[in-house]
Amino acid sequence: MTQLILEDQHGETTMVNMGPQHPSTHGVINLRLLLQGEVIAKIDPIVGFLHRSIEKLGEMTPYPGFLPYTDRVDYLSAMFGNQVYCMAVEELLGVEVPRRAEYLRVIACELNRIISHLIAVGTMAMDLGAFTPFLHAIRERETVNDFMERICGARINYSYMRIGGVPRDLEPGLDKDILKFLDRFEKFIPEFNRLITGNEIFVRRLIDLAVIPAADAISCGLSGPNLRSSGVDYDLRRDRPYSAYPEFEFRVVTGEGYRGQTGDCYARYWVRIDEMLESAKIVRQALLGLPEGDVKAKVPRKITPPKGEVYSAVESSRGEMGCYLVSDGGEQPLRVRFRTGSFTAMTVLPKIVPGLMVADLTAFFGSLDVVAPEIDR
Amino acid sequence: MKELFFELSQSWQLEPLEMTGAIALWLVVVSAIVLSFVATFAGVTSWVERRVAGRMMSRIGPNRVGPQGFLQWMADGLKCFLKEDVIPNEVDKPLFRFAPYLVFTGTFAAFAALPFGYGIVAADLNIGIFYVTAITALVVIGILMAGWSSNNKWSLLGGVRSAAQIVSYEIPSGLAILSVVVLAGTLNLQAIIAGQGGFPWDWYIFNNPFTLMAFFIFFASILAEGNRTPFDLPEAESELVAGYLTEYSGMRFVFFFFGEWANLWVMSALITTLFLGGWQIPGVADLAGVVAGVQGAAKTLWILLSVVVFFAKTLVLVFVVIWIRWTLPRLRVDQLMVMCWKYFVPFGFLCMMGSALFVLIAQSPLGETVHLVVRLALTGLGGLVLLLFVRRTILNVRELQDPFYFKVLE
Amino acid sequence: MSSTVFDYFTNIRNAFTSIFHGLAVTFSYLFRKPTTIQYPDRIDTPVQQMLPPLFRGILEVDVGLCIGCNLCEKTCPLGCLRTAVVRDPETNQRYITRFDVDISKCMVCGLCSENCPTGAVRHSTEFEASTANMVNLVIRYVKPGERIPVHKPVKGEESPGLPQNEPIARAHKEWDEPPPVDPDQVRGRVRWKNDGAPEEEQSS
Amino acid sequence: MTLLTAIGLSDIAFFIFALLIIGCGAVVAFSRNIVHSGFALMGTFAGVAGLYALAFAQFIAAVQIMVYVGGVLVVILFAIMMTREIGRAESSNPAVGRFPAVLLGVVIGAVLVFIALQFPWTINPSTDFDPTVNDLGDALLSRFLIPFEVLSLLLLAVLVGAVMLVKKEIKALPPEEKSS
Repeated sequence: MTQLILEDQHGETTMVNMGPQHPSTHGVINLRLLLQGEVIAKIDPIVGFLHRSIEKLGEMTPYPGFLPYTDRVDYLSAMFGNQVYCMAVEELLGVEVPRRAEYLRVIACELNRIISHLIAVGTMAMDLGAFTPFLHAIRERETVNDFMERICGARINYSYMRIGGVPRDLEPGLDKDILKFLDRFEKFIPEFNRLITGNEIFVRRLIDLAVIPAADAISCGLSGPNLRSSGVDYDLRRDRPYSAYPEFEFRVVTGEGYRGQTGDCYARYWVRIDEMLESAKIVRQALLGLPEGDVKAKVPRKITPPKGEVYSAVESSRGEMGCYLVSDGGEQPLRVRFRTGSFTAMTVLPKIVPGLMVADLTAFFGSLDVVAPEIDR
Repeated sequence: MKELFFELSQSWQLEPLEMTGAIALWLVVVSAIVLSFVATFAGVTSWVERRVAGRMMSRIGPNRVGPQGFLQWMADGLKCFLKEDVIPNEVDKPLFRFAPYLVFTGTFAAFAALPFGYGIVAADLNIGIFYVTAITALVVIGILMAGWSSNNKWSLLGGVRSAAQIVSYEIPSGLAILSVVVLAGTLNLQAIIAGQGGFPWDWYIFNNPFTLMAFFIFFASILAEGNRTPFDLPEAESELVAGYLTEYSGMRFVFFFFGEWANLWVMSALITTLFLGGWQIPGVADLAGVVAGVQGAAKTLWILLSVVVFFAKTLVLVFVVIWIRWTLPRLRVDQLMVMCWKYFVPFGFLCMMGSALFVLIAQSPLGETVHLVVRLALTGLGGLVLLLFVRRTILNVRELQDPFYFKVLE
Repeated sequence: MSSTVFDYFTNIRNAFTSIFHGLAVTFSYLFRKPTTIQYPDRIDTPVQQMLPPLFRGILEVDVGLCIGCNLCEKTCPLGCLRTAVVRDPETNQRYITRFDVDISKCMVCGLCSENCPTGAVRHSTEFEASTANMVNLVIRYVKPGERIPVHKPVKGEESPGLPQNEPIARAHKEWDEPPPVDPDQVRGRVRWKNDGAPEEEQSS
Repeated sequence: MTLLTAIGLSDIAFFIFALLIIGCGAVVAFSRNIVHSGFALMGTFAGVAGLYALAFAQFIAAVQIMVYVGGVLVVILFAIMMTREIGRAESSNPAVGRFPAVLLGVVIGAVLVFIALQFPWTINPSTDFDPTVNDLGDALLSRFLIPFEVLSLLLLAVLVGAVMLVKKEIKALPPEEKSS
């Protein structure tokens, strides 16, 4: 980002490349570290190894055809990419999405949030050397993936939403299965906590580590769980309501220094654990209060929105995911731009990391829950 | 065994030169026996570890090669032996080549003094336990050598971490050993076992509160010395890629892993010997007397029984070590040192002093009864914890409404 | 000072209790059924049949239902479908002369199958398509030289094509019998123009 | 145990160990690579331990391995590896010069030969194989108690000093590098 070559001024430091192939960089990121012993004196995150020019592709693809690409922005929470893009186009077109479709979107999104956070907490445990919690999380995730498969036909790259709603209704009987899973899931989290969250070694590794003060978090543009764990009570679902979220009751989880301080790695971890339970609550409310009606608004086959620009944002599992869309009245957007939480999370690294140890860096990096493709897009 | 050999050789009436040859041959044979045992154990344990880990993670583990995947370790070993031995260009070649053997030697040499049963030991050294702790120091040098010679920064970090860790943790483990040695009054491993009894309250772990403490200290420190989780920082895969193992492949990698799994046996056998009564058969107060009293097949049977008891205890401990590995996260380097110097070392001293105190108490007139009460109480405490544990386990299964499933093999 | 001494012993207690709980959790998993599905050979029913009907697998085309509208080709963001229709000038009957699906490009988004008016293009539950040669991933539903008359749906009658919500049988496994390999095609990517398909009246 | 001494096996072992000591010592002295020298030191220490074992001083042999190989050598290697110019390890062990080396060698050799000739060598037929641990323990805690305790105090001082040194180094982290 800043300077690519770290200077070894005193001959006391070692330059180490962490990545692009490293087990705990969660994808293809290169972190150049300047080490003094095991203490990091300087960090230089180098991104761009996973650039797939999705934004450029958007300018070359018709509006409906770009939808599958939005899955790939953040492959762990593809639903939010879908949603933010659909919301942007719908706003351009001025289409009203049916209420049932909004509910279905919320259900899918919140299930996706559970999936994504399960991976986040699991990989974080794995970064700290505990392998089993990861697979326990994966086990629950597979169950949710099965539901996703039944909702939209795919397990990872959902391509579920369409401009104007969702393509199809819930399969009969699926809502009961999901409710049954939620009952189990709410018991699984305490077990998971007993296994890893409450583990003294785990707690000691994380508390008071890499504290991001609220001011820093805001100035670095952090969003989502990373921001909330610093004590900033900000959630797009509540503060900039979209979709059907105003109709549900849920708590915005903020880091409160349950152990250690607000804004440390443990707070970030804990916010995710709590948010999963909140998501489960939302899914439950949505399933029980599912309104009747259409699932897709009438949209012309050939979508040519009027000239204009629009920015839509959703609360993705990695923070605010925004989509900025400029239309010139043609079949293809003039400009597509995604704002993602992982990219801004990377900016906090040079500020916080110097002074930490290598082992802390993996924990900190895990707690930021960065997904490499989302950084580069 | 050795006595048997000398009796035999004397009955053959060999010439001095032939005798030298015979002794050399004997050494080779013993080494071969121990080596084949170590190799088999390391292999089978690698399979067991993967199966156990699999079940703990709600998956199955290797089950395709041979019956239940039992031959997986052979397949893996064969694969590694047939693989190209990659030596990167810029490594320090002589050291890089030599390091795995050093690590393996360090662990393997420890087997010379380890007991396997009553009278079954390759070399019954009178400084047994001290020899074992000393000879495993070679492992440090090997790891340091591997870390340095790999010419890789991650490897070097791993090697340095490992050296610092092993050297530090030798102190608490030594103190914990001393608290047992104070009770036993000997360094000889067979004699330490002979000082215990068959039942749990006769074991040194429940001998007094201090040895109970020493047991935990010893367990943790020996895990740290063997680089097992939660102390596996030298090869922490999420931080240091693979630590000092990063550049190794093929046969040399296998040697490191041989060492690691052999070390698993060494640590379990040591704990069994020092704290869990070794080969003492419950209900047999004086095994030495019993064995001396019988002849022929009965003698062999008794010795075999002691071997079975020893193996059972050791294998349970091996399971525990594996189980801990797949449960706990890893400590950080500074926490590791804090744990050693601020927790283990002071408590280790306390254990040593306390044990010495208890020896004095037990010698006093009323001491015998007090000691018995303490032993029984501690054993009861251990049993209680075990019961609580079983209850917690059952509750864990019930809470998620998973059906109980007792099939071991899948 | 007293608090630090208190902390010191609290740490020890916490360590013991949390490790106890952690060990209990992992131990309890020894008495639960593993969730592994031993794909592909040690399962009772093939995975293809366990998948939900909505599953988006490899594209399957029932050329008999195709009305030659070319919508699928237009909606596909990647251009992995290629169709060609010729019109017989005498009988005015339109024929499908080409319907190729390039599985290697497809990202199974489901846009084509959704837009297909008759359900001729749909997703099967088939997903095993690994092959040694990328050429094999081009599935040709109309053999070169073959001409299939387009489907003419009767007004008011429900299309016999399968709607999305019903289970579909396994797709044609064309890749089991690889087409004769053209040495020119093996090296690089599949070239659409050189594969011998008739190029007259290409309707795209 | 009589067998071991009666037959030449211990002689063979002695020569093996002696060769190990001398060979490794030569590597320590002549190697151009200081890390190689450090690791070769291990062979020397191990060989000495072997000689102790041959002399039936098992405890001392084990102590030799534990303290020198497991402790001192590790510290030496640490010191070597933390040296600044260690990047050029191939030529990191420069000789001071031929002449001083020869001079020093001759002087030390002369002294050693002189001592060897002067010392009244006797062969002790120590066929009995008493454990040395008890005697050592008794001696350390009775006759040599004061030197023993003084030594331990010294070691404690060394320990504290080392901790202080390390502490200083961490504080010396250059502040301009801490702030990115």
